[in-house]
Amino acid sequence: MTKSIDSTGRAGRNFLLDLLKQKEMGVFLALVAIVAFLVCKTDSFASKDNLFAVSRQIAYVAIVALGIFFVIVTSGIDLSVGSLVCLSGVICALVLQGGHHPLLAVLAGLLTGAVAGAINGLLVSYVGVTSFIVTLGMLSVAKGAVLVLTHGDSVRGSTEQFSTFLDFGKRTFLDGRLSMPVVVLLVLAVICYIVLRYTVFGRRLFAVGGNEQATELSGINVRGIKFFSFVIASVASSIVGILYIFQYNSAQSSAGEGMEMDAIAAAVIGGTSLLGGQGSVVGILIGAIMMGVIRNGLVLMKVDAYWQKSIIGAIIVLAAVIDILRSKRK
Amino acid sequence: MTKSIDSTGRAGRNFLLDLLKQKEMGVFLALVAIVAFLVCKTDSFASKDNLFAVSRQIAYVAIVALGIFFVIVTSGIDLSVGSLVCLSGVICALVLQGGHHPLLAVLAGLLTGAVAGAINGLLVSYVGVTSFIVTLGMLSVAKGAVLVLTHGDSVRGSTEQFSTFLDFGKRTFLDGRLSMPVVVLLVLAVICYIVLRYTVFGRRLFAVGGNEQATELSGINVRGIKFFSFVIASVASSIVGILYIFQYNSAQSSAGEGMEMDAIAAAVIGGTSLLGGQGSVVGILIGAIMMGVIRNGLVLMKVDAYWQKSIIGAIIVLAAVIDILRSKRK
Amino acid sequence: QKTETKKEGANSKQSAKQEAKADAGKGKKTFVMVPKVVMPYYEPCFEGFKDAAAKYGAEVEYLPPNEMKLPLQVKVIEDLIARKVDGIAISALDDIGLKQVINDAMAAGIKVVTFDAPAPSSNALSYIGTINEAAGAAAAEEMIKTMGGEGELAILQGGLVSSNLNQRFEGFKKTIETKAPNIKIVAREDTEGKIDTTVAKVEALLQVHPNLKAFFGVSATDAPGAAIVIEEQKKVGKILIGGFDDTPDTLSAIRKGTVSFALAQQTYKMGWLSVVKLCEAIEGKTIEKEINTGLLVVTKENVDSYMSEMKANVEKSDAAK
Amino acid sequence: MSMPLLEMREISKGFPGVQALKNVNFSLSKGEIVCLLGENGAGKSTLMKVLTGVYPEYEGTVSLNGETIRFRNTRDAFEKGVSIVFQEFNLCPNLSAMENLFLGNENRSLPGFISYGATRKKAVEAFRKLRMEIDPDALVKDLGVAQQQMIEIAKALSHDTKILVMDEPTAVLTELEAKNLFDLMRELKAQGMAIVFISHKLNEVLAITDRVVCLRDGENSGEACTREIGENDLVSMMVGREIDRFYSKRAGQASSEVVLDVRNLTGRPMTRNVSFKLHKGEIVGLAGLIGAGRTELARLLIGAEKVTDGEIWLHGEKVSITHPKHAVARKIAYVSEDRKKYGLVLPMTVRENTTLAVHSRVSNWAGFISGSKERTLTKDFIERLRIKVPHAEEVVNNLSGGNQQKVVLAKWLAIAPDVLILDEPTRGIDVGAKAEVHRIIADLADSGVAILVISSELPEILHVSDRVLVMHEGRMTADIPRSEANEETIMRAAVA
Ligand SMILES: Nc1ncnc2c1ncn2[C@@H]1O[C@H](COP(=O)(O)OP(=O)(O)OP(=O)(O)O)[C@@H](O)[C@H]1O
Ligand SMILES: Nc1ncnc2c1ncn2[C@@H]1O[C@H](COP(=O)(O)OP(=O)(O)OP(=O)(O)O)[C@@H](O)[C@H]1O
Ligand SMILES: [Mg+2]
Ligand SMILES: [Mg+2]
Repeated sequence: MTKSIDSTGRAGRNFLLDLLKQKEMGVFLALVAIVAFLVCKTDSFASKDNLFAVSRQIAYVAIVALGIFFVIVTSGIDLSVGSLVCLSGVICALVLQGGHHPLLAVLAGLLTGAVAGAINGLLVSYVGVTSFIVTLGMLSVAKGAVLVLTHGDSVRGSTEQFSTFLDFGKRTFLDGRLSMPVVVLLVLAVICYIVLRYTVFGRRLFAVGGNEQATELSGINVRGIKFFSFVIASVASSIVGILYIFQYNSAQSSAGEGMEMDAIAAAVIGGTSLLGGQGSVVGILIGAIMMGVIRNGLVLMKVDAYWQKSIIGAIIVLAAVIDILRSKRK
Repeated sequence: MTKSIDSTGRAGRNFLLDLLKQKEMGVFLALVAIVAFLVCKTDSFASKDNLFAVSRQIAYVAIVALGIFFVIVTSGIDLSVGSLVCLSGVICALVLQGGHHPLLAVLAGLLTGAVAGAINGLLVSYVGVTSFIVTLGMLSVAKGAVLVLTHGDSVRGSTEQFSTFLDFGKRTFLDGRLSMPVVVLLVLAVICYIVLRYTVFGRRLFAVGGNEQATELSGINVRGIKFFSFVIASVASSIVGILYIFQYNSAQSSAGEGMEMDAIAAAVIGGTSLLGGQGSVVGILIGAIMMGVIRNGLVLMKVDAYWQKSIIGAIIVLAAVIDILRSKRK
Repeated sequence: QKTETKKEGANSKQSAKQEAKADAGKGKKTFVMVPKVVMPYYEPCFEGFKDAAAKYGAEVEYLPPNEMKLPLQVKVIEDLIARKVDGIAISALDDIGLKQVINDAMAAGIKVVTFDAPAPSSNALSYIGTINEAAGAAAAEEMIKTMGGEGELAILQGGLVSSNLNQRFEGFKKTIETKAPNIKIVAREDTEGKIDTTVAKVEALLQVHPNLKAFFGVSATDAPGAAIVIEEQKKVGKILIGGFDDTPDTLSAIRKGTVSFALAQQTYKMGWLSVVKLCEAIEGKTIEKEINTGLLVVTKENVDSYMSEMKANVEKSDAAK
Repeated sequence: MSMPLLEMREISKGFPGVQALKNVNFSLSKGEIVCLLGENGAGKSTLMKVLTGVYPEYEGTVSLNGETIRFRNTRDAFEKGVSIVFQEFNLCPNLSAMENLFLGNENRSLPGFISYGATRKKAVEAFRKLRMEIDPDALVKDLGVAQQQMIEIAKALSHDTKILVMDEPTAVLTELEAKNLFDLMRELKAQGMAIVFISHKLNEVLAITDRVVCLRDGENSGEACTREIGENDLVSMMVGREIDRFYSKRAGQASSEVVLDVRNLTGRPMTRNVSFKLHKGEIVGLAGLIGAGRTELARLLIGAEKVTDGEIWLHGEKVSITHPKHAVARKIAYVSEDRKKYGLVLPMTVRENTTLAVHSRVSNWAGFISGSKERTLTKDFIERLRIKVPHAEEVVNNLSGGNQQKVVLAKWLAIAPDVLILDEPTRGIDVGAKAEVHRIIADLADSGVAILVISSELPEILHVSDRVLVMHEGRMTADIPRSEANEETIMRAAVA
């Protein structure tokens, strides 16, 4: 029972206790095992540099996953996040290239996401097209827009707006242990955690996912809720799109490709139900970390590249199985 | 009401009337419009050769979509179909290369699918892992297996088993109007139509998708049904994998890449609900044709490569919107 | 002590490469080749890399990202920095995108050269490989010859977002436009580097352009894809195909005569020279920023001999120094 | 009486947090109708789920015809002639009535193929036996609850059944249909079938059953031959204390102030220009046969369905209500007849469900929910409605049917409504709770709330209402003042 209670993000009195009762505990243990293994087997995994790099890689996926979670919890899906990462980045970079103020560029990037998300939301909740189709369409529209804008090149800039922008983004914290994306992730994670657990909006998201009709009859504007969930998902992608620029010094026209799948996978591994109404921020973070660590680990273990794909797949499933068996035993 | 009645594929008394009342009517009209447009605007669309080529491309996606529908209707998802297309093809080709009898090779190919599907099914219905994770894992495992087997090369064969095999597969029908894949599709479509509408298994698939608990309480072996749905989906992919060899004279290690999305999209465009219990063979065919025609049309219309992606996305959404508006008006 | 831990790691793992390494003595340099992704195309590169390493006594590893995605390649480099290897030869997925991480590697005292695909804006010591723009031009020359300087030409490109493909295309287009005004580029399609898409696009193109004379494939998967359709439609000879890279599929198509020519990049040479230059760099020599390995035109004539020739040449020229 | 057909001994069954059954004994003989009685949450459904293999894990023994058995699942039980009609619906909404009827037990022509001819024929046959009009091809999701209930019963009888368990089958039936069902039960009894009948309607219990077995808090709390006892005995068996089931005549009187004024309201599919008034502090009963359109009328009033014509006036001003949120904002509450589908968010906790419609009240300006406010509010209602739950954090999905109904009530009382529309408010809740609900209704009326009670239980209607409206096929056919309201005046209008 506790499972479902916690995974609907109930505000618990004792946070730590809650955490231990989390549905995601099984995956968490699996993760711990993997990490332990890597720390023993490789001399480099725990190194400062590696952790810095891995954490940054994870941050990108995790942020997108946090955003997409708002859609999934209402039992929708958003396939467009990946290409919106790319498009927002490109727009942002173009504005910088145009020699405008970095803040303006960032705004432009975020706005791109907001608008795209609004279109998704509009078509899903007010016109009533299934989210799968709408966002699949948006995926391909956004990808196309990038091609049209960049002709496949990456958008770099020599303007000094660009460099001030980059300097800001390249800042690190805790003497070079935390990168900007990780810091942003942490901030967003806390915000999401609070919103989902302690605000009316968060509560209603879960309600919509749990029983849409009952929620509507309780006088809640279900359409509005769904609409905003899409906007949030897209804006999260925009944030990642902008963060990518910091790392790559340019907007890549292939950035974020296939990220939607990584994000969804991270969420689901972390105990999110694609049928809606289930899942938690903690779970998503665990899921994202899991995937990042596995990818990193395979390289550190010098696994033959031809084998890596298979092994990743196997481990992901294995983690899920462990989780199940555990919760079954209880 | 009629909408949903038909879209659950219930056996109706008057097939044609049924068809006209289909939920998919809207998409069908959209399709007709597109086709009409292409026939007028291009001199080549309606040409025998083009129809031959397009119909074949559509057949591949449609067959996979038919298979995956068995999973989706039980409210599951199968992301592994694409890479199973590839793996089965490779296995089949390797057996041929080994100089064994074509039939043996085909069996090997189908068996590959069956086994992979069985693993999916086992993990989903008997262990209880969500289908998204299981099949995502299988996707990556199968892709990896192909890499390990082929190192990214394609599997060609000079053995005369290979050529007898190819000769058989390259046969065409109605003096060169129908290709082998299309014929196979038609046969499979009819079978699926019958199975889904008139057999106990078919109806139980819909029941599971409609209300799993109720189905279970009716004493139906829900797990078994889900298990088989996965096997069916994978075997369908194997069939496509084998058909591809006929066309490519070899098993290509990039065959079927991303096909899962096309197949799911085709199904959803055709009115299948990802929440299960809804959808029809007719709808899937319409969906697949829609996508194939659009892709082909863009090239025929000489649309700039940079624009094609955006336009595809836009059209897909548009078709969906038309469908909604239509059914709303009623 | 570093090498010890590495040996331990080696014993714990049982892949062929590791075996090869286990009997490698201490103090050996470790060079790592990082291609864009697992592709047959890179195998000769690594062969050259290995052979040269054997000659110069170094350990080698082959670490492709498991998908053709910049973040993954960046990740691989970051991991190598963490492991403090001695040298890296990378086929850069993107210039600007890899700038940072390559510079980090150099800063960490790791020698980095780029092969096959450059990263000019980084501090990488050298680029060893084809100059894509020039390669495009060379390809155009060959294409003009094959087409007899006239006719309709359709271009296939696997993915529009890869910079070196785009450069090839630019070079190709310029040369055609300047040198062969009678060759008309009637279409350029994105084949996404997938066989299914390639075939579908080719089939469609044949419909819209009834008097199309030739296809040119910018990326490795294009020419063989086109070949499949041309053979099936019995248009071999009527419609010519030229393209980049000597994948087995392309070679067999050349033998059949379906594909008229392919420009083989001197992949073996790239790998070989990478090791040579890395060693020189470690010895403190300065090395030239750009080394054009040039191209080999593979046709029906030399299709079976060109590879051995390529290797021979490389060893010869190396011995000469 | 010879060896009993069924013997359940020392049955215990627990769930995380609750011990639902403690050493319960229950027996059943051929051709007898036994009533399983008990308050909400007493353990009736659980006991029957143990019997029919839904919960294969339990302590104690079940023996059929003297041989000890343990059904692994419902199929198992079904094969052995033990079938159950569950309290909550178990149908596939996307399948037709007949497909649901034979689900898991299909009529095959060729092996593996469904013979729709036979299925349709048998279905019509089965429904006729229940004297129920159901189009075998209609999708279940388009049917009213009563029709769904009948399908479930027909399904339970679709095999040669020796023991039939019916968990509150009459909860969603009108008198008329209930009567039909009882006739059927008598026939079956005559054929030697043993029937377990669960109901909270004591008059039915006395009318139809031979023996009463009573549970209280998961333990046996009495057993008796029906003909030897009366309602009060039943009540004391259940509750263990005398309770006054009929609240004393309410203090307040309906004022003449009109709160809700509905004029020529019309909407799809069947409501036709309905007009009526609700006064401050008035309780109006809305009677009608199943499918009369009462639920639809209610859904029109709260903006859940599209009004095609007519006006709604509230407190003397014309209002447009196009979405439930408008209704809630104007303090119009609607307690739906189908709690699972329209009332509750099952995976959420009692607390979360109770406060679902009053987020504005339990949250601050910034939209943060105050846990303490929520808990006090929930606690308040748990006590006021005597909801039987381990704690406010229990997931409503785990509550007994009756307690779920109370949670829905709590949710709507929380908005402190001016107009309260109750659709089958006491469906499936026990006598004690029912009395409470009636008292609550009365108190609310006294405090000035205008109340519309939709009920298929005439006694209830007559019992609570100051005035009775009757609908027939979407039209308002009568407006009867209390003084003239009685069973047959209402019935006449209902079938008119
Ligand atoms: N699946 C479950 N998980 C946890 N607790 C449960 C579950 N099912 C029932 N319970 C608890 O067991 C007790 C008995 O429930 P049961 O449904 O048998 O009551 P009931 O007699 O049928 O009540 P009602 O008349 O309202 O149907 C209740 O306290 C209920 O909360
Ligand atoms: N969800 C629904 N969809 C379609 N038709 C419905 C639905 N619910 C009820 N109906 C039908 O609409 C008509 C009115 O049903 P409604 O439920 O309003 O009647 P009612 O007087 O409330 O009877 P009940 O006792 O079943 O609630 C009936 O014919 C019923 O079968
Ligand atoms: Mg009960
Ligand atoms: Mg009703």
